[in-house]
Amino acid sequence: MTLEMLAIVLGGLTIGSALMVVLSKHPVRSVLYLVVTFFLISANYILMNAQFLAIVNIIVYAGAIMVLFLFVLMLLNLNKDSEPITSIGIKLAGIIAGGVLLTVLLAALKDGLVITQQAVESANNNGLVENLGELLFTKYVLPFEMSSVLFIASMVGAVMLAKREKQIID
Amino acid sequence: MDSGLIIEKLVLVAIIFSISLLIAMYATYFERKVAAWFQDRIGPDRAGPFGILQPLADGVKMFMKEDFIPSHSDKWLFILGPGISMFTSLITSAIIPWGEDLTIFGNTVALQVADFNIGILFIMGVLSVGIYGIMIGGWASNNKYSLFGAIRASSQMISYELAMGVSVITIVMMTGSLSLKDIVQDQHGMNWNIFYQPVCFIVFFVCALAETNRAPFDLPECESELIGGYHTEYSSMKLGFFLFAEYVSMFISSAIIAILFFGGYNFPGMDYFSGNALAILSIIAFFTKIFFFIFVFMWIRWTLPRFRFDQLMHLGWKSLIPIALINLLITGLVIALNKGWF
Amino acid sequence: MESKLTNEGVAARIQEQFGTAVVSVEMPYDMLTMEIAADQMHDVIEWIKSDAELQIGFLTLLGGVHYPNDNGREFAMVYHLHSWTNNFRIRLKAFLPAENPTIATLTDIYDGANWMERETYDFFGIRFEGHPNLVRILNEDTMDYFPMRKEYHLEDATREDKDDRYFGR
Amino acid sequence: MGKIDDIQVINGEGYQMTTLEKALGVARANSVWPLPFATSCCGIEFMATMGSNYDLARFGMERMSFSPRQADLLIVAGTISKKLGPILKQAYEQMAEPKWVLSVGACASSGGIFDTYSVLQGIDRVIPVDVYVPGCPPRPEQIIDGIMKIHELVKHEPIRRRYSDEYKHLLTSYNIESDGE
Amino acid sequence: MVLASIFESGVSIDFYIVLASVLFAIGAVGVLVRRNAIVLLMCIELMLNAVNLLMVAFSTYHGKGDGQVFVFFIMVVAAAEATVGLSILVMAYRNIRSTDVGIFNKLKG
Amino acid sequence: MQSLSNRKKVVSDKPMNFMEKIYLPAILGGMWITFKHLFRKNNTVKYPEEQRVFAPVYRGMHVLKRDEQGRENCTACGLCAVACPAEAITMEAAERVKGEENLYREEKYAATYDINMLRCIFCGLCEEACPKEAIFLTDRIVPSEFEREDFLFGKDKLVEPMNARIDVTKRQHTGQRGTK
Amino acid sequence: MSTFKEDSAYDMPHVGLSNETIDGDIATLNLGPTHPATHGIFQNVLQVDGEKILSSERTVGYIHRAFEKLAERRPYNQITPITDRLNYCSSPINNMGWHMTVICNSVIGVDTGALTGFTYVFQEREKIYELYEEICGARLTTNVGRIGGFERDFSPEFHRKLEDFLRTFPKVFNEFNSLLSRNRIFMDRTRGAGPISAERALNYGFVGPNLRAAGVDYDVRVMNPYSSYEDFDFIIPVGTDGDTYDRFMVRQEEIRQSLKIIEQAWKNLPEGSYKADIPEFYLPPKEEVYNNMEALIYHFKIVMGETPIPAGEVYHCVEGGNGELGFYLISDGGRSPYRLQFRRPCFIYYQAYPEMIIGQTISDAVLTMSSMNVIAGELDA
Amino acid sequence: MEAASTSADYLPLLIQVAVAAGFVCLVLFVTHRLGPNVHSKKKDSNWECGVESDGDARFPVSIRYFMTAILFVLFDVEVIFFYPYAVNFEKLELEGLLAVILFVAFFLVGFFYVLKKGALEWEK
Ligand code: SF4
Ligand code: SF4
Ligand code: SF4
Repeated sequence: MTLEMLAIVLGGLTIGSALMVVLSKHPVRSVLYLVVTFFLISANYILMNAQFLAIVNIIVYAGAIMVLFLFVLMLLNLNKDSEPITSIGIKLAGIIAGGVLLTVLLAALKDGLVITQQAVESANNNGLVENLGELLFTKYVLPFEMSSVLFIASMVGAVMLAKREKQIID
Repeated sequence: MDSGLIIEKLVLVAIIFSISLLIAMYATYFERKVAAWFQDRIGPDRAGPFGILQPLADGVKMFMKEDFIPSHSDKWLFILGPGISMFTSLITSAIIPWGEDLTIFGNTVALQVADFNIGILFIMGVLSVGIYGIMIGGWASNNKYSLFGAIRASSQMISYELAMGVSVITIVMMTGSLSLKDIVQDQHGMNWNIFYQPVCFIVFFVCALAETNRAPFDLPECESELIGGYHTEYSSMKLGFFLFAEYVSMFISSAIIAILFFGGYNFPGMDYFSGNALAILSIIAFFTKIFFFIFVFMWIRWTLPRFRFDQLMHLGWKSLIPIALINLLITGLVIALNKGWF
Repeated sequence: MESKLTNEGVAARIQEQFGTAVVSVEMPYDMLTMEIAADQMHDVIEWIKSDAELQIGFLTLLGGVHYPNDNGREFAMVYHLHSWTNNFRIRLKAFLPAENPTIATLTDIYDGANWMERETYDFFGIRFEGHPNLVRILNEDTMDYFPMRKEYHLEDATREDKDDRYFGR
Repeated sequence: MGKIDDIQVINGEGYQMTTLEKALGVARANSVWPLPFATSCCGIEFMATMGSNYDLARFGMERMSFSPRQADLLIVAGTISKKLGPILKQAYEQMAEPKWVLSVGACASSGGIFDTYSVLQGIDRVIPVDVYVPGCPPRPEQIIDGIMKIHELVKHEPIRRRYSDEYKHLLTSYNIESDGE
Repeated sequence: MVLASIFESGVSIDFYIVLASVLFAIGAVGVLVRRNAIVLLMCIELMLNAVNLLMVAFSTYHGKGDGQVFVFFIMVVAAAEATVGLSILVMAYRNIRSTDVGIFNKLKG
Repeated sequence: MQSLSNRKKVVSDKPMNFMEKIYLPAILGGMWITFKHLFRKNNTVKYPEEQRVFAPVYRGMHVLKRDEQGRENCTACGLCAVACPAEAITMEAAERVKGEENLYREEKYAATYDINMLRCIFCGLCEEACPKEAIFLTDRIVPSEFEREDFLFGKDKLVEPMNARIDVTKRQHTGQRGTK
Repeated sequence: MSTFKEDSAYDMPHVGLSNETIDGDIATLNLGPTHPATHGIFQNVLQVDGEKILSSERTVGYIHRAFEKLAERRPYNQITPITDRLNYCSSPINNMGWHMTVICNSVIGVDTGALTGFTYVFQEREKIYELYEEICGARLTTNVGRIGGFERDFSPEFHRKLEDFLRTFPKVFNEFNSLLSRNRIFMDRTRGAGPISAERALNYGFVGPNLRAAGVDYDVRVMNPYSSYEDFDFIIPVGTDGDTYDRFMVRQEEIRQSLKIIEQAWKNLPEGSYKADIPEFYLPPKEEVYNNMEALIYHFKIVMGETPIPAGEVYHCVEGGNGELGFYLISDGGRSPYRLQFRRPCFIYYQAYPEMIIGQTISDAVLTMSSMNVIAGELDA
Repeated sequence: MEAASTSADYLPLLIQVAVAAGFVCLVLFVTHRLGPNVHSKKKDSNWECGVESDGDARFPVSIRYFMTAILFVLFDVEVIFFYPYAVNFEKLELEGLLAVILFVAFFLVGFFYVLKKGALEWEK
C-alpha cells in the first residue's frame, strides 16, 4: 500500500461520510457522521504532517462544537419526522447548483493558485506546534488578540440570547 | 519504518492492552475489597480463594446475560454508545511512556506505543471525544433517567475539561513540550512537578475525578436520583463496557497524574542503575505510583458525600477555572521574573 | 407540663360562643370531648384557633368512625386538636347521616387536613365540601367500596391456604 | 415453579450438564446482582444484611442494580399491596434474562398477618418465585440462606433453560408474554 | 515502507484541491437541500472544514506555516458562528416550535 | 414561638469558618477516619460457614414438646390457633385411645398440627397462649425452600424427636413444671 | 408450585406517566414507585426545569396494609405485633416508647452518597438489634410490649451487651459525625435543602424532629410525660430553618440525648417488676396456671381475647422516632377495638413535601425525603 | 523538540486503534450471541420505575445545560490557543507573555461577564 492509495482511501471515506451528513434523515446521525468526517480530515492533516492542527481539529470540532450540536438536538428533542420534506425540485436544484459550484471551484483553484505540485520538504516542520506558536505570537499576534475579542462578542451574543429567551418564558 | 518495528509495536500494544484490561478487571475487585475494608467488612471472598475470581465471575455473568435492546431505542446508536466509551478509554494508553527503554536481544525497545510531540493534546482530544459514548448511549436508550444522566455527565465532563486543560498548560509551560516522554524526562530523579505546582495538581486531580465520573462527582449515575443514570437501560456486556471503561479511565488517569506531577517512571536514586535493571525498576516505580492513585481514587469514593449538580457546576466554573488561570499567570510571571525578562 | 386551661372552662367558653351548636360535653379519661353540630364544626375549629385565650391551633388527628346501627348518626367525624401554648387537648365530634355524609373541609384552616380528609373519604366515603382534590389516596382509584365501613370484610377473599385447611376461627 | 424440578424435567430428557456449563453456573452464581424491591420492614432487615455484619458483598452481591436490566435476582422484601402488584410485575418482566426471584418474609411470600383487602396474598400470584424465605422479618441469616438456595438454582441451571418450553409455559401461566428466539 | 511522509509520495496538491472542493460542494448542496436548520449549520461547518483542509494543503505544499495559522482563526470563527447560530436557533425554536428554515422567513415579517 | 419546654437548645450551626470553606481539611479528616478503618478488624459473621449464637429467647422455628416420658404435651385445646394473629396454625383434635398413653400426655391430642411457616410472623403469641407448655419457639431458623408447599410444617417437623431434644429452658415462658 | 394466579387484573400497570411538557424546557421525571430514592415505595412525579423542581405529584398507598381495619378485627393482645410493623424503623416505640431506636432512625437521614459512614453506624445498629434480640427475641419487629407491661425482663446477656454498646457507640457516633457534619460538601448539600418554616410546619401538623428542626421545641415526652420521662434530664435540640441540615443536626443531637437517657435509665433502673400490677391483663406465669384456678381462668380469657376492656375512647400519644405518634382508640367493650386510628407522622410530613422541594433541585428532593424519614409503611398505614 | 516527528509516528497509534476497535466489536458481537433472548412488548418498553411509560422519553432539557455547552465551546477554543504559547513560552520572552496576558485579560473579561450575567447560575 502506498501512501497515495492511503490518501485516496482516506479521501474517499471523507467524501462518503460527508455525503452521509447531508443524506441521513436523522439529525443525530448527521452529527455523528460529521464527527467521523472530522476525524478523517484530521487523518488527512496528519498525512500532511499538520499534527497540531489535526488534534486541535478533533478537540475543537469533534470535541466541542459537535457536542454543542448534540446538546441542541437533545435540548430541542428533534426526531426524524420533525424535518419537513423538501420537494424534489429543490433537491434537484440544490444538486445541480452544487455541481456547478464544484466545477467553478476546481477550475479556479487549479488555474489560479497552484505553484508546486509536490509538497515542499521544508514544510515538514510547519505543522509542529512550536513553529505554529512562533508564527502565531509574532506575525499574527494582532489577529490572535482580535479572536479573543470575537469570543467576547459571541459570548455576549449567546448570553443575551439565552437571557432574552428566559424573559419570554417568564 | 520496517516490519520489525511493526511487530514490536504490535506485541507492545498487545501487552499494554492485556495489562490495562487486567488492571481494570482487578480494579473492580480491588474497589470492592477496599470498600469492604473501609467499612469493616470482608468483601467478595467466595469466588475462588479470597474471592480473586470475582471479576471473572462477573465477566462470565455479563457475557451470558441477555443482551437487551429496548424497542424504542435507536438500535445502532444504542450499541455504539458503550462501544465508544470503551474504545476511547482503551486507546489512551498508546501514548503513555511506561518506563525507560528496554533492551531485548540487542534491540532497544521504547516502552511507549507511540510517541508524538502532541501527547497531552491527544489525551485531551480523546477525553473530549469520550463524552460521545455517554451522550449517545444515554440518548439512544430513550429513557428519561438515561437522558438526564447523559446530559448531566456531558455537562460535567465539558465543564471540568476546561480547568483540566488550563492546569495541563501550566505543566507544559514548565516543560516546553507536549510530549509525555519529554515531560517525564524533564522530571528526572526527584525533580517532580508536584513540588512546583501543588495547586495545579489539586485542580488536575479534582478534574480527573470528575472526568472519570468518580465520587464525589458521580452524579450522572448517582443511583439515588437517577437509578443508573445513562446506563439504566443497558445490560450484559454493554453495561460491562460502561462500568469497565470507568476503571480503565481510572487506571489511565492515575498514570497521567503520575506522569504530569509525580515524575512518571522516575524514581529517586535512578542514576545508580542503568540498562534493563533501570528499565524494570522504572516500570515498577511507575506502576507503584499508578496503584497508589487508583487507591486514592477509591479512598475518596468511599469517604466523601456527593456533590449536588449546581454545586458541581459552580465548583468547576467558578472555583477551578479561575484558580487554574491565576495559577497559570503566576507561574508565567514567576518564571519571567526568574529569567529576568522585566 | 401543667395545662393552664381546665376542661370545664374551655367547654363553657365554647358553649358561650356557639350556644346550641354544642350538642354534648363529655370528659372520658380527662379529655374534653364535645359533640358539635356538623354544619358548625368548621367555624368552631376556626374560632378556637383564633381565640386569644384558647389558642387551640394544632390539628392532631381527624378521622371517621362508622356506627352502622345508629340511625341518622351513622358516621362520626372526630377531630383531635391541641393547644401547645396551653398544653391542652380537645376532641370534637360531629355525627353525619349515612345517606349524605358531608361536612365542611378543614383544608382552608389546616393544610395538614388535606390528606387526612382524603384518607377519611377513602375509608368511609365521607365527603368534604370544598376539598380541593377529594379522591382516594391509599386505595386504588378503581375500588368501588369504602373498606373501613363495618359491613365490608377485612379479609382478602382469595386467601386459599386458610380455606383449604380450616384455619383458626 | 422454576425450580430444581424444572431442571430435572430437562435433565430427564437425557440432558446432562457439561463441565463447561457447570463452570458457567458457578461463575454466574458468584455474581448475582440483586434488584432490591424492598418495601417495608423486611426491607430494613435486608439493609442489615447488606451491612458489614453480614456483608452480602462476600457473595459478590453488593452491587445493587436498581435498573431491572442489570439485575439477576429480584429480591422482594416486604408487603406487596394490590396496588403495587402491577408494578412488581412490570419490574419482573423488564428484567433481562436469566432472572430469579427471592421472596423475603411472610408478607411477600403469603401476605403474613396482613390478610386484608389491600394486600396481595403472596407475590407468586403475579410472578413466579424461585425461593421463599419465611420470617417476619427473616433474620439476615435466613435471607442469606435463601440466597444460598438461589445460588444452588443458578449453579444447576442449564443454559438452555430460558429457551425451554417449560420456561415459556411458566411465563405464560403468569400471563407474561415471551417470544424467545 | 508502509507509511512514509507525504513529502516523498506522489500525492499532488491536486488531490487535496479536489477533495476540499468536493467537501465544500457537499456542504453547499446540504445548505441548499436540507431544511432543518441544525443540519444546515452542520453543513456550514463542513464547508469551513473544507476550506481548512485546503489551507493546510497549501501550507504544506508551499512550505509556509501561515496557512495553518489561518486555520486557527477559521476555527475561532467556526466556534463563534456555531455558538451564536445555535443560540438563535434555540431561541427561535422556543418561539415557533420548528427548526425548519422556511419558518425563519416569517420571523422577518 | 416561645419555648414550650425550657429545654430548648439550637444545635445546628450553619455558617462555615474558613477552614471549612476550603473543603480540604474536612475531606482529609474524613479520609483519615476511613483510613483508620482500613486496619480495623472486620466484624463480619461469615454466615453459612460460621454462625452467630442467637439469643436464647430468639423467636425462631416452633417445637412441639414432649414430656420426660416422651409423650406429647399438646392437648389440642386450640388456644394457640386462636391466639395466632396470622392464623397460621391448624389442627385436628383426636381422643386418645387405650394404648396410646405413652404417646400423648393428655386425653385429647392433636392428630394433625400444621403451622404455615410462610404465614407465621414468629410473634410468640402461641407460645404464650399455650397452657400445656406444648409449643415453644426456639432459636433455630426456618430454612428457606423452593416451593410453597414445603412450608406447611406438620407434626413430623414440629414434634421434637426424643433422640434430639430441644432445650427451651432458657425461654422465659417456661414454667418450672413443664419440663419436669 | 403455586397454582393460583389472578389473571387479567395484574396486567395493566395503572399509572401512566404523561410525557407532555408544558413548556419549552420543562420535563417530567418519575421518582418511584420503585426507585432507590424512595426508601419504601411511593411515587413522586416531578416536573423539572433543568435540575429545578417546578411541581411534584405524589401517589401513595403502595403498601397500604389496612392496619386500622385489621385492628378492628383482632383482639387487643394481637394488635401489638401489628403496630410493630407500622414504622418498622423504630418499632418498639410504637409499642411502648423505647428509646434506642431513635438511633436507627437517624441513619436514614444520610442519602448523600457517603456510604461508608452509613455502614459504620449500621454496625452499631446491628448491635442495637442484638440488644433487641436479647430483650425480646426478634431483631426488628420486637413485639415486646404487652398490655400491662413488658413481655419479659432483661437478661444478664443483655446487660453485658448494653454496657458494651454504651461504651462503643459514642465513639462510632462521633466518627460518623465528623465524617459529615462539618464537611463542606455535605453542608452545602444539606443547608437550605427542603426548608419549611415553623409556621407552615405547624399548619401541616408537623411534629417530632422535623418540627424541631424548624425551631419549635415540641416534644411529647416533655409536654405529656409518660413512662417516667419526667425524671430524666435531657435537652430538646432544635434547628432554625427546618432544612435538611437542621433536621440532620437535630437528629444527631437527639441520638446523643437518647444515649444520655439510656444511661440515666440504666443507672436508676428501679428494682421490681416489669409488669404493672393488674393481673387481669397480664398472662400469669406458667407455673401459676397449673396451681391456681384463678390464674388458669385469666389465662384462657386473655388468650381468647376476653379481657374486660372498658367501653370508651382514649387518645394516647408517644414521642416516636418521627414525632408524636398517636393512637385513638374507641372501645365498645368487645374483644377487639371498635376503632383504632393511628396518627401517623409520616403521612403528615409527606403531605408538605411538594411545598418543601419546589424550587429546589432533584438531589435536594431526594435528600429532603430521606431526612424527613418518611417511612412508607407508616405513611400508607 | 529534538526529533521532528512525522506522520509515521502515528502508525503504532493506528495499530492500537485497530486492536481496540476490534476488541470492542468482537465483545459486543459475542455477548449479543451468548445470552438468552426473550422479548415481549412490555419488556422491551423502557423502564420507568415500574409504571408504563409512553413512547418517546426524549424530553427537551433545560437551556442551562445548553449555556454550559456554549461557554465550553468558546472557552475551549481559547484554551487551545494557550498550547502553542506554552510550548514556546521561553522562546517568546516578554512580548509573548504580554500578548498572553492581554489575551487572558480578555478571557477573564468574558468570563466575568458571563458570571455577572448569571449564565452559569444553577439557581436553586
Ligand atoms: S413479613 Fe413482617 S417484617 Fe416483613 S414486611 Fe411483612 S410485616 Fe414486615
Ligand atoms: S409465632 Fe405467632 S404467628 Fe407464628 S404460629 Fe405462633 S402465634 Fe402464630
Ligand atoms: S400447642 Fe398448646 S395451645 Fe396449642 S393446642 Fe396444643 S396445648 Fe393447646
